[in-house]
Amino acid sequence: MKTRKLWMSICSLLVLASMFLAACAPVATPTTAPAAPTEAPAAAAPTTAPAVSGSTQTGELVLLDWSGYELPEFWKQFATQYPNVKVNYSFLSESAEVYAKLQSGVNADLVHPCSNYWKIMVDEGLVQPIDPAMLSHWKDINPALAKQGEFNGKQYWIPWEWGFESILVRSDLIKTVPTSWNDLWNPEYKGHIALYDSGESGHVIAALALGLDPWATTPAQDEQIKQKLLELMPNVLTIWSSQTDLDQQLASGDVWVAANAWNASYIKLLGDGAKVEYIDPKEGRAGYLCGFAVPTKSKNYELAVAMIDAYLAPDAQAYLANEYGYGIVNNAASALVKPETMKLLALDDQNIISRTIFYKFISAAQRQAWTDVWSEVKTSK
Amino acid sequence: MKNSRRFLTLIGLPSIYLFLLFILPVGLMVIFSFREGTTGAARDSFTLDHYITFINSRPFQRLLWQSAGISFLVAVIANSLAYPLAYYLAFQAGSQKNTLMMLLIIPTWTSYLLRIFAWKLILGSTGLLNSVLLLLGVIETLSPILIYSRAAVMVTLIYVWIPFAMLPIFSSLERIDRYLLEAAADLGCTRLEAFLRITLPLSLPGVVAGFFFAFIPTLGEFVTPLLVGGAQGSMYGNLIQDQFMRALNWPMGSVMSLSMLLIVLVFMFLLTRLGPLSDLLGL
Amino acid sequence: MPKLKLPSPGALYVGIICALLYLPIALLIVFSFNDAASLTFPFKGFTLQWYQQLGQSSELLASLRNSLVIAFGSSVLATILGTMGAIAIVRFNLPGRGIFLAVSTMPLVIPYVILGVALLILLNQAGIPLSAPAAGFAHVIISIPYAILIISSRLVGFPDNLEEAAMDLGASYWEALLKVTIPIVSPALLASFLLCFTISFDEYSIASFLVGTDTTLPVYMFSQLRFPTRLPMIIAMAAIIMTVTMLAMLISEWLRRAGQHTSPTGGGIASRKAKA
Amino acid sequence: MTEFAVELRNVSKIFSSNTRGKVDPVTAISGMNLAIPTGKFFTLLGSSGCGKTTTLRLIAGFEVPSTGDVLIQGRPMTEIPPNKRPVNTVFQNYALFPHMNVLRNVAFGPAVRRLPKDEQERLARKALALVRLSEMGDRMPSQLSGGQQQRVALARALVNKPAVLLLDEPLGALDLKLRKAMQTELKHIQEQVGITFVYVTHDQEEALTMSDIIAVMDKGVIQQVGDPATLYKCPTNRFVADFIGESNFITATIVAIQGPHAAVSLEGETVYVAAGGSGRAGARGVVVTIRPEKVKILEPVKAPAEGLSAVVRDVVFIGTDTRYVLSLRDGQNLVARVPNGSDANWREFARGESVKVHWAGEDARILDE
Repeated sequence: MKTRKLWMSICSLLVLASMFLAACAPVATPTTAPAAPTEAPAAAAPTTAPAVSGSTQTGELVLLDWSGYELPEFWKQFATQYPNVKVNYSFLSESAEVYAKLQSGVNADLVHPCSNYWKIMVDEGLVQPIDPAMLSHWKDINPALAKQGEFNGKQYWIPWEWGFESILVRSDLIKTVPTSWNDLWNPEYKGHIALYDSGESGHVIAALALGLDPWATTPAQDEQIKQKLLELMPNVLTIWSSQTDLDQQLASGDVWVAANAWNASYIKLLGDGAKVEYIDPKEGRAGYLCGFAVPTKSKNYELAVAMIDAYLAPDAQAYLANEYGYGIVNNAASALVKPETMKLLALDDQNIISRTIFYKFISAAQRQAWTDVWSEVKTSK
Repeated sequence: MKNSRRFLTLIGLPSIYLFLLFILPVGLMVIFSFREGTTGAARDSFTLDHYITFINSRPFQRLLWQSAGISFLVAVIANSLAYPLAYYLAFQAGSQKNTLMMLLIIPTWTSYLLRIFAWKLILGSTGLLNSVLLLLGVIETLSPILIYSRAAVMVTLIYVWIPFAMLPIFSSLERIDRYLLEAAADLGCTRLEAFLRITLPLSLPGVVAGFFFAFIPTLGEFVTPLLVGGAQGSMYGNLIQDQFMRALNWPMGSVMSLSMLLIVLVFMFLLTRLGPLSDLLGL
Repeated sequence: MPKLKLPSPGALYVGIICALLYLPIALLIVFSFNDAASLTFPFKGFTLQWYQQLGQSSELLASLRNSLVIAFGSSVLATILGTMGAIAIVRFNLPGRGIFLAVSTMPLVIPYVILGVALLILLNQAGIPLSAPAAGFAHVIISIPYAILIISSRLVGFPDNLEEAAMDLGASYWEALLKVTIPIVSPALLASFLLCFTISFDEYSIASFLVGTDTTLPVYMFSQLRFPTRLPMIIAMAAIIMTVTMLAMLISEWLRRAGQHTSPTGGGIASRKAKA
Repeated sequence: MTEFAVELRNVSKIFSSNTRGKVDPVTAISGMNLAIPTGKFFTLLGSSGCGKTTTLRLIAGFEVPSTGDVLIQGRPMTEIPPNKRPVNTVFQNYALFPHMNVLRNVAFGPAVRRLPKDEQERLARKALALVRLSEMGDRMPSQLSGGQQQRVALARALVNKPAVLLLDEPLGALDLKLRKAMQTELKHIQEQVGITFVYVTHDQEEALTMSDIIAVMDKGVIQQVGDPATLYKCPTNRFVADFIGESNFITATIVAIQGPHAAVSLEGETVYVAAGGSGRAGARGVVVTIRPEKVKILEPVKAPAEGLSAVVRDVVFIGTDTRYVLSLRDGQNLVARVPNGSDANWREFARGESVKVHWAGEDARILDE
């Protein structure tokens, strides 16, 4: 009968699929097998290497993290220190997911929120203070950045990576290269601007263009910002939510000006041979900063802190800069970063951190108000 | 009675399952919608604030109706395109029926996300469509057409739902007794008349199911508008997503979802004016 | 010269729709060999590096495996529950039927994000850890409406006394269901399985909340969108899935054709089809 | 072997149909007592909706009686599900399993009884041979004609050798010629296998042709049980008389009762009838029934003293017979059927002619109330 044949085809299909899987991934259990360190960690590191002797401690460490950071290169130190601890990753695709998951009681030992989200978790008692004394690399961390994770005199959050949010242009497609946030309103770019899908980003751009402090706006200024954003919409072609998406839009030439692109995009497009220019607007670049926090519920506080320390190790930080083009926090890692990357990220500029306008945490009311403005702006066209 | 014992046995397991994993969570959502504050599940007080905000928010409501309209159009077009497919499969494909059906289903096994990325390759400014048009001399410069617009969202979603709409229509067409068509021909119907008077009405349950298969997911859609909709493509699903994931305002998100639920229920209710749901779905 | 046979308008239409359905996929396959990380025209050059990367990305393969397991499990369970529900609503006109129908089709109406968040809270209240099975069980909920609609629409097409006939001949009620009802609705079971599989395999919103550390393919892909350089590898994977699926279908079609030409031996009560 | 294959004792069945929440009870069978002798061809005859199919389903076990007991071979069946009862059914729509070929359909019974494979096949082939379908084992039901499907359904039901075979209007969907042929064949098969057949039909001719015993049903109540000849000759009530064959019904007054005979008068004229029923002398408005073929028409001059005067209203030639519609003095109509050319002395009557009708006393009966 026909149906029987169809069932047969389904079964053979599944068998084939599993055969394919079996062939490709004889040991497809990466999360359970910590990578064996094949080389001594960071021989060239200027800091003292942490205790290499493997602890016999067993257990499981669950990280709520962005994908890409699960690579063994990022936590060699931890793997050496605790060879018998199982490291499991649960991946995020939105900052708010960290909050949502912790709020609903998910068990995680280490989470990776960004600067604008960690404070709310402190407010709701979801994360616990971290003792910096337990971090062997703490002394090398850029103090300006480290301070951003402090609240009520306690360190709740350890910054780990940062990046710019600034204007990225296809210099071959535009006539006038923007120099200020205000230039986004230039009619020349009509229908060719891409905006990041975030009420916060929108607010920050408009505030900077208007010469306001984004984190201390009055209701009247908020209204001004809304009007400014509504005026920007005719120039806007699209609103992006993932870097892949934006990179495609820029590479294909649909988008000429990305209003708030990350430096990772810049590096990626340069690598692809695209003619792009990353603008340093006269008001300064916006910047995001992300890092680690330990949930209150975690029963593995010490392991979690050891993991943060591993992530802060100079070789891990250098890998982050070299491979992904992200800004780093450990000054001691600079020597390991490729010079061209240093230049591209402007890491050689000593004032870079102070000149960047990093996202700050915002109150629930601000968050709500900005999101509402954004909803209105997004749907105005 | 024996009959009712069998009925309860059959319906019991799915019912318990639905209760635990569906009714309970939706109930939670309803409770949420009355909670105070913008964040989280921690607040226990009761408030109608979010409902009031919703009622007073013009953009929310405008977009809700707009999205309902778009979803309606998408569902109607997807079904009209799927109908001839199902018809061919049911009446003309013969022994190739199953093969063809598989052929139409297989593309849906490729990630939806990737297929949308591929659509951008077709519709983008340096994309396939533009390149062909340029080659043919229809257009002179490469500029994005059809992408980053509401139309692009609709085209993409129609593309995505065609196979889904086809399935229920196909299965209701399959059920039609071929003798009925012969009888109609015998009574003097032309093929078109036979189709309009016999086939179409009898396949209506499948069309209704197919309509919902396309209408409802479109209403909640937020990924496609983000990827191909551009600045004017946002839909109601995006706003819900924003409330949950950006504003962290779960109560407000719940209110907005419930209002969407209401629209769908009203739609279903209007349909049931034509007859009970079970009759409409041909059960 | 051989006479060129023109396809019927119907076949032509199916051909056009098929082409439309496959065009994006064909593009993806082509671009899986493109020597550039961006998914844009023009084509930069041929490379196999994405396929090589694929073999090394154990995370990706593990998430594919999770997805296959979840999709398989949830579609089997949804089809079983859907069959039970469909038989109950089609064959019995008893109170509760209408409510069940309404409730079981409701998941079609709830946006998945919301269901995901609500289920996340529920699971945590119940102390059930997040895992691939949790996401699988949630996928059953969104698949049940499809299963019920497809199976019951097949069921109404058959006389409702076939089960009675089987019972009359000595089968118990449940035996009658297994030996008569289930076999005659088997095309619908297959359709339901396929559809539920498709839904689960590609579902992101619910899975992202519930999978915990067992990442599924869509969850992995969404998280990878942060890294544009990973996109080509994912496309290479899609190309492989696509090719394997098509191959499997071709093989089964070939088997079917071959099966039609050899007459089955062994006699007995074989389901031989007479050459009518 | 028990005397009765099936007994129904005071059986009632009340359905409560549930249409959108509204429950209204419908009585399908009320207080039925019925005993079906073993080995007979028994027919339940009645118009549609009279409860005959419900009776069959009560015996098969698909319905549970609201009151009373169903006994099969003397054993109460209340707790026994259909699959455990020694009965099998041939369904009106045949209910052949569309996904199995003919042989597997027939072998279904042995298969669910877990008989060995070769035994299953042997029994199935034997049953197919009985219905003369040996060659069709490999066909799918959809490839068979209606008559063939009917015979497959029969073979499938017979293969289990049930104590009782229930047949629910199995010939309803067949054309006239095939139906006639199948009637003979069914009767033949019944005699061959010796199983009790309980047959349901609304076709009185079919019932008369095949049955050993017929039960006539109306409105959920058995009206009369008897062999075909008795039912035809001696219907006890108007329904039975009317339902089986053609009957005249005349309202008259009983003049006198003399043993088995009664004299009844109509507008002063007297005729003799079988007394039957509860009639007593002087009773007015009793109903007398007489079959048309028993009515004799005579010229008034040749008529005996008793008899009724009538006028010929209509004459219809119907092949073997001629059918006369006669109008009696008080306006009641009477139909007579006279065989053509059977009697040399016979002459035809014309429309409008005055005649005298009479009949042999035992051919007319006074009906029960």
